[in-house]
Amino acid sequence: MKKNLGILGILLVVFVATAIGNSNFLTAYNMFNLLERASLYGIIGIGVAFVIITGGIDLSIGSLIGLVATLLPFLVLDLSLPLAVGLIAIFALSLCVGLTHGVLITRLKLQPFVVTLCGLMIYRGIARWVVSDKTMGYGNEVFSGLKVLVGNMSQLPGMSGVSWAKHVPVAFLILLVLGVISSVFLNKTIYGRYLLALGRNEQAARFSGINTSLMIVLAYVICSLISGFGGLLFALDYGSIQPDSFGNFYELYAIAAAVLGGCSLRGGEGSIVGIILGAALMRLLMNSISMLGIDDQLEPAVIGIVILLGVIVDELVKRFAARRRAIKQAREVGA
Amino acid sequence: MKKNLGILGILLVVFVATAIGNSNFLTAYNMFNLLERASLYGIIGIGVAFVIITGGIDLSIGSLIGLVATLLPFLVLDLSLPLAVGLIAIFALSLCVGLTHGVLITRLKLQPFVVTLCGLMIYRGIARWVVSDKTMGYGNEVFSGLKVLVGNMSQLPGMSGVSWAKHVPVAFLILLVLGVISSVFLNKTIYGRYLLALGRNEQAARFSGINTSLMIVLAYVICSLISGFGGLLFALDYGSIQPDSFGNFYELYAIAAAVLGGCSLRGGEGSIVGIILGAALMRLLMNSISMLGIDDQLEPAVIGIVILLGVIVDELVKRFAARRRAIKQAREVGA
Amino acid sequence: SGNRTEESSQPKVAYITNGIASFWNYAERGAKDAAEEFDVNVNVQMPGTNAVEDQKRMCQDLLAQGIDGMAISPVDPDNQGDLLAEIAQRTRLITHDSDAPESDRLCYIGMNNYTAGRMCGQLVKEAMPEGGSVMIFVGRLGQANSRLRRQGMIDELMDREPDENRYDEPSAGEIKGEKYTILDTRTDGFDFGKAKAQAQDAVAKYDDLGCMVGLFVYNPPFILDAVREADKLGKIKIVAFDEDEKSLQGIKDKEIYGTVVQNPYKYGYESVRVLAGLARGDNSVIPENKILYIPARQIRNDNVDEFRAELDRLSSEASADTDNPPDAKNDASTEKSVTES
Amino acid sequence: MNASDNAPLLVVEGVTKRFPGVTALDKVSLSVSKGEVLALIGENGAGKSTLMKILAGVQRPDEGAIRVDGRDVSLDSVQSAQASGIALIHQELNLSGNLSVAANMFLGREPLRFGLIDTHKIQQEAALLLERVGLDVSPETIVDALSIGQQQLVEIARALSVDARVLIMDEPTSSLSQHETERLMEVVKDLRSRGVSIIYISHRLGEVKELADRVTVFRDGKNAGDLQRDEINHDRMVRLMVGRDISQFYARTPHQPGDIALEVQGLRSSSHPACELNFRVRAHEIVGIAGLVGAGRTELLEVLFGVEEAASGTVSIGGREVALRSPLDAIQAGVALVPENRKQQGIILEMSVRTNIGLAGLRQHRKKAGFLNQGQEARDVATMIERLRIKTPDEHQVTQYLSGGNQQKVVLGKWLAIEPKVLLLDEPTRGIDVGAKQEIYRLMDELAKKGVAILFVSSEMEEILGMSDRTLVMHEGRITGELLRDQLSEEAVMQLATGRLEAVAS
Ligand SMILES: Nc1ncnc2c1ncn2[C@@H]1O[C@H](COP(=O)(O)OP(=O)(O)OP(=O)(O)O)[C@@H](O)[C@H]1O
Ligand SMILES: Nc1ncnc2c1ncn2[C@@H]1O[C@H](COP(=O)(O)OP(=O)(O)OP(=O)(O)O)[C@@H](O)[C@H]1O
Ligand SMILES: [Mg+2]
Ligand SMILES: [Mg+2]
Repeated sequence: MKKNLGILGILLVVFVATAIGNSNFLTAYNMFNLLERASLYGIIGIGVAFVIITGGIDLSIGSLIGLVATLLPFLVLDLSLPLAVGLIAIFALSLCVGLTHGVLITRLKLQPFVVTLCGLMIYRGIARWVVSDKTMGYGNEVFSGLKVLVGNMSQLPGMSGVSWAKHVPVAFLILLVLGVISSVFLNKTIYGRYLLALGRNEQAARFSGINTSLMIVLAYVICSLISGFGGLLFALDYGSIQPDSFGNFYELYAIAAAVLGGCSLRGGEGSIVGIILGAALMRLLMNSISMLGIDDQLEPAVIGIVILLGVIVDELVKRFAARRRAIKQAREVGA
Repeated sequence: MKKNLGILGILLVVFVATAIGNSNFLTAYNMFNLLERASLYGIIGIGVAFVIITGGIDLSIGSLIGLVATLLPFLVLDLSLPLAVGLIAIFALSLCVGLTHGVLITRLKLQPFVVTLCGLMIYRGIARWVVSDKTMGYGNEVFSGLKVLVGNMSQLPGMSGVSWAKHVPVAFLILLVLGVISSVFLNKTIYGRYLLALGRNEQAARFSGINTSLMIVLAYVICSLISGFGGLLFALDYGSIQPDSFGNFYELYAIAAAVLGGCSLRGGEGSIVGIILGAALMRLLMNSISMLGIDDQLEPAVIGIVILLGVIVDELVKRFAARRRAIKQAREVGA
Repeated sequence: SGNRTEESSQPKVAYITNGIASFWNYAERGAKDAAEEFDVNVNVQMPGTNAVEDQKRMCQDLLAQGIDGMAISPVDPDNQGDLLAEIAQRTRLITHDSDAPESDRLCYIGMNNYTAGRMCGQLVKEAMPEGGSVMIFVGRLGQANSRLRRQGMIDELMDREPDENRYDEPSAGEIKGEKYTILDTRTDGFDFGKAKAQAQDAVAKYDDLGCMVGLFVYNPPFILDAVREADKLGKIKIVAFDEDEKSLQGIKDKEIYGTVVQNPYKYGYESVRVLAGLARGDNSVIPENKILYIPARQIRNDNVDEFRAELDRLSSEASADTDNPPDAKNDASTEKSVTES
Repeated sequence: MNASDNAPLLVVEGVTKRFPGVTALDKVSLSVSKGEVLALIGENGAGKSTLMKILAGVQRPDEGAIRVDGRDVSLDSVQSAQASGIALIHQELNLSGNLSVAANMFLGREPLRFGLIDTHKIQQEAALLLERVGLDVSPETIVDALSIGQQQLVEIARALSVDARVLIMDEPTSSLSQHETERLMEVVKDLRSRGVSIIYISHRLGEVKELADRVTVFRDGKNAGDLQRDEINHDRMVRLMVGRDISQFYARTPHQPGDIALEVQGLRSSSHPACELNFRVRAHEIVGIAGLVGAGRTELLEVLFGVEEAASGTVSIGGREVALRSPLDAIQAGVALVPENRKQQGIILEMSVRTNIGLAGLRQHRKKAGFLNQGQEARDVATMIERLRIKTPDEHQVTQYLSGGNQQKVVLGKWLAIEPKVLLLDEPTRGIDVGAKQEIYRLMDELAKKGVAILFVSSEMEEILGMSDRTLVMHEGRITGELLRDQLSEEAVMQLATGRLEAVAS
């Protein structure tokens, strides 16, 4: 909790500064857009958190998103399969991807960085090859039902009359539900405890009777499934998929959100709230850069600097707290 | 050495297969090109190896390459500074970048992945911002002297008469020199020994009186300097720089080459020969894909699969060797 | 730019490209010149690799700030309907460079990439009248403009009827026509190293390669380098696209047969001029057929000097920041519609 | 006072060191003269290692003075400590597993030739030192391939290669058996005779008695008293350390062996595939396994716990043959292992006492859909903290900050919470102070009484003699003999352990 205060602080500062700098920032329209983007990125951030908690990493998320987003219209429009079959196929694919990662990492003891780096290349290649680099679209009628997922909440059954529903993206609801489930899973179930334990010390966890291989595979499967689902949402939202670039770098955004939110890449640590805040901060920054008329080209630099500042402040706060604790105690002892 | 046999094997197989598949593969022209590319990527692979050996990682290489390549023409052409000043500036910049990474990682105990991920964003943003996304070129006269670095060896002083010199890129010579120096540094000097030691067990190295922080900083500085130099070579070779994309993903190529060549991302292991072979294999693969007329779109997938196979074979060979050793030993004991 | 005291009354317009390229730097200059001339504030934004996403975000953020008009080159007009509708609903929308006729855009400025592709095909035919084999190099096929460009060229070489919806998949292998054969299409994803390698590999691979076509601005220089290094100048014909300085020099030196140039400066200039007019309630800036045609041109050895002079004039004027805008309006022919043989 | 003609070489005065949450050292003092062996003893967490780390320049004191040769020195780096002639063998192993034995021994002090490392010289000198400590491996061996005990010998050899005036040994024998320990005693005495001062830390009071010229005792980070050579005896040391007498050290009550709990038949491990192991352990029985370093004892326990797969053979628990492919299989069959390498395999250092103790029981107590049973966990943990007398501020304390003995109790607590039928203990009292040792022995006894079959590996002869109902002795992977209680003697164990005598008994 305390860890998240720092990033919450930065978030608020940027928020207020932007609101002061541009009165249009707080319009319902802008807030809706911001919430939508933060939610989409928050979702994949939660996915990668499961893997990061085990001390692993998943660099293939962006490519998997690209593959899933490319395949669905390919299956449904080009191959004329029913939508349901298409959806089942992409989730099955995501599951297999996670399973493969997990098995390679646990059985063959390959390094997660290497396995998922290869995944990054392989899934991108497959996506491009299957449709010959052709742009895929979600404009077709078939997908209109799914589009509710990236619309506003008033389109949900029974919500049409609710006044605020129009201003809240469905993706935000999805994020909340996913966040709560993940939080409960991590903190209230034995599996979450197992993940946290093995993330710290896999050997000790194995010696305590935890099937660490199975748990690690599970983490990769969860990550890939959430990424696949995230890919679907992104695709529905943007509508147009370029197989060679859709999702590029998303893994870095997801990992950055998780790190900003307090996950340690050494494993064993992670807060879902933090990740959501991390994702929100990054999207807010991009929005603020637009709103405040900062040079577009500087955008990556600004984001990089804020993340860096975030982790530096985090580290300094931790040290300061430790020192204060020591001094306080010294005084108590002395007294 | 044994470790490199596997990748050498794959390299030879691909080489022979391509030579059989297309008779033009072995032309002097194609061999020259291949050697040139393998050399350039080999150079940045060696750079990142220093960092990987310490158990760290550098994700900012590609962006640093982009920044360096963008800045040199900017300084020399747009700001009309002398070439020497421009060169000093970009090397000073590379040095500062490495220093900053190293200091953040050792003093503030930030994670290398995070620091250099931020670097990836920041340097890219700066490169784009400084020249407002304008394409930069190396066509100007000023750079013609430097172009010798990416030409063939007959352009070197005293080499104009040598018959083979025309067919060997200067970059290959640079790679060899750098490779030999790095190999000696790593295996024969105390600093190399220190890097290997701390890569596996930093505390042990520290307790042995090694200034591990200094050594880690040194590794990042070496990596950034070599990357900056590599950036210069790439820029001279390609002649045209797009600040927003030049060097994108090069860090992944470099890391992949290092991993293929037997570096462990857990630190403490690395072979310069292996890295050079790794870089060569990747470039060879790309060339083979072109030469054999394999679908362009499949290229990333092919590379990903080969790297994955490489590490899997490596792992299996290691296990097999261990088992054989055990059996052999058992027989000796039993006898 | 702009007068500070008028800031509040000065219309704000936006100019969105479909990527980052030197091509668009010319357009940006045109947009800024027009902004000065017509006293509007223009915000030029270029999306990065994830162009569809970036376009959506940039447009939404601009809309949130409240603008008086937007010119966009949609990456994928067929599938960006929602975004275009959102823009049209909140401000004045025009398209440039790449049209979206199905949308509620008020006007399209530019030409058709498919047509430009066919013009490029004509150059190939001229360069290699007896026929032969052709390799195509392009950054990405994912975006509409490059796909159309390539298709137009292929259709021209195959002597097919115009059909913008045709797509010859690059993985389908060679495309054989009566005289011309398309051997392969190679993409590089904007990785210059790969672009160069692709060109070199093609030169190495085929003994009888007739012509190499580079469809993105940076491709022809790499092709030229590769052909030169292999000592095959003249043996392998080169046809370019866009106006990279090295390409133009190559045309002058007769190493490159020719290039097709669009007029990005005018895309920018005209877009802002039209948006400025619209923002002030002047609807006469929009031609009847809602298409402001800016033709592409073929540049060969005979007119390359003239064209370079024109470019030089543009850049020197831009850097000298004179009050005289380049002679932009003369070439913008509003009377013709876009049908080209 | 004994007349010591030597002025103290090293003097520590009023040193204080605070960590977040603990004051590890509170104005402690100590001195050692040239050619003197000073033994430093104290309970776990008394601050011994902390002071030694300060002397080695690894940590900095908050207050106090350190004098060498009467001059104040500031030991703010390992180099400055080395310059003052101080060398430390750390309590925990500090080797780079990827490097060779020789490379590790000379790490940071490599001799150079033409600016490059003189590998030849390093190998030669390393070989000599290895022989001196009695480690029979090539200097080129990669350290990862050595067992813990062998690695400890490498550490000792390394310290000998430093030309130190003050050599600090922080529990050098914790993983060594009698044989290697005796060898080390000789080395220490030899050093002393050459005028090297030695600070020797150990929980094995027998060694202290044999070696020490003087004993300094710490308790709770403070000086608790000194003993001169002639005052040194077991009871006095214990009294100073724990502040009370500990009588009846080995709490052993005779047990009536019950049914066969563990039966091993034709078992071959993968690293000693030539040796077949056969033995059984009954309920209520405590069986000790003795042997030299590297005899394969740890490996045997790991096979029994499913960490390593057996090459062949069968294991039966409670009469049922079980396939042990993972620790989970073993746990479900009722086997628990307290591993030798506590920090890597026993506990998760960064997690709380509660999480650690609860970890093994989570599965058993889980609620529907895998939800944690936090109430049960809390009860188990509270019980264990009380029953094992774990010294911790509360259950949320991070285990990293507990003393070694208390960490060991946490590992024990984790297993007691799930009530195993067969308890495997690998060096259960490694690095543990006398008080805690006694409690662990009491616990073993209590468990045996309740019917648990206990198989424990120990390198400490007294422990084997004191605790086991029956002893198996291993040598180079095979069981060379079985000694019943009445056959048990130091002599007999040593003979079997060094392979001098292959027992005829089956
Ligand atoms: N880095 C640290 N951070 C916090 N507390 C520490 C740290 N190092 C040691 N301590 C605490 O300081 C106290 C003294 O520890 P120290 O390791 O010196 O004990 P010791 O006498 O060597 O015990 P043992 O016999 O178990 O080795 C303990 O309470 C320990 O938990
Ligand atoms: N990872 C390993 N690789 C190769 N050999 C090993 C490895 N671990 C242990 N050994 C060898 O196996 C043998 C048995 O080691 P084990 O740790 O079981 O012995 P031990 O009797 O418990 O001794 P110790 O008290 O030193 O732990 C030793 O000779 C050791 O060298
Ligand atoms: Mg200690
Ligand atoms: Mg052992």
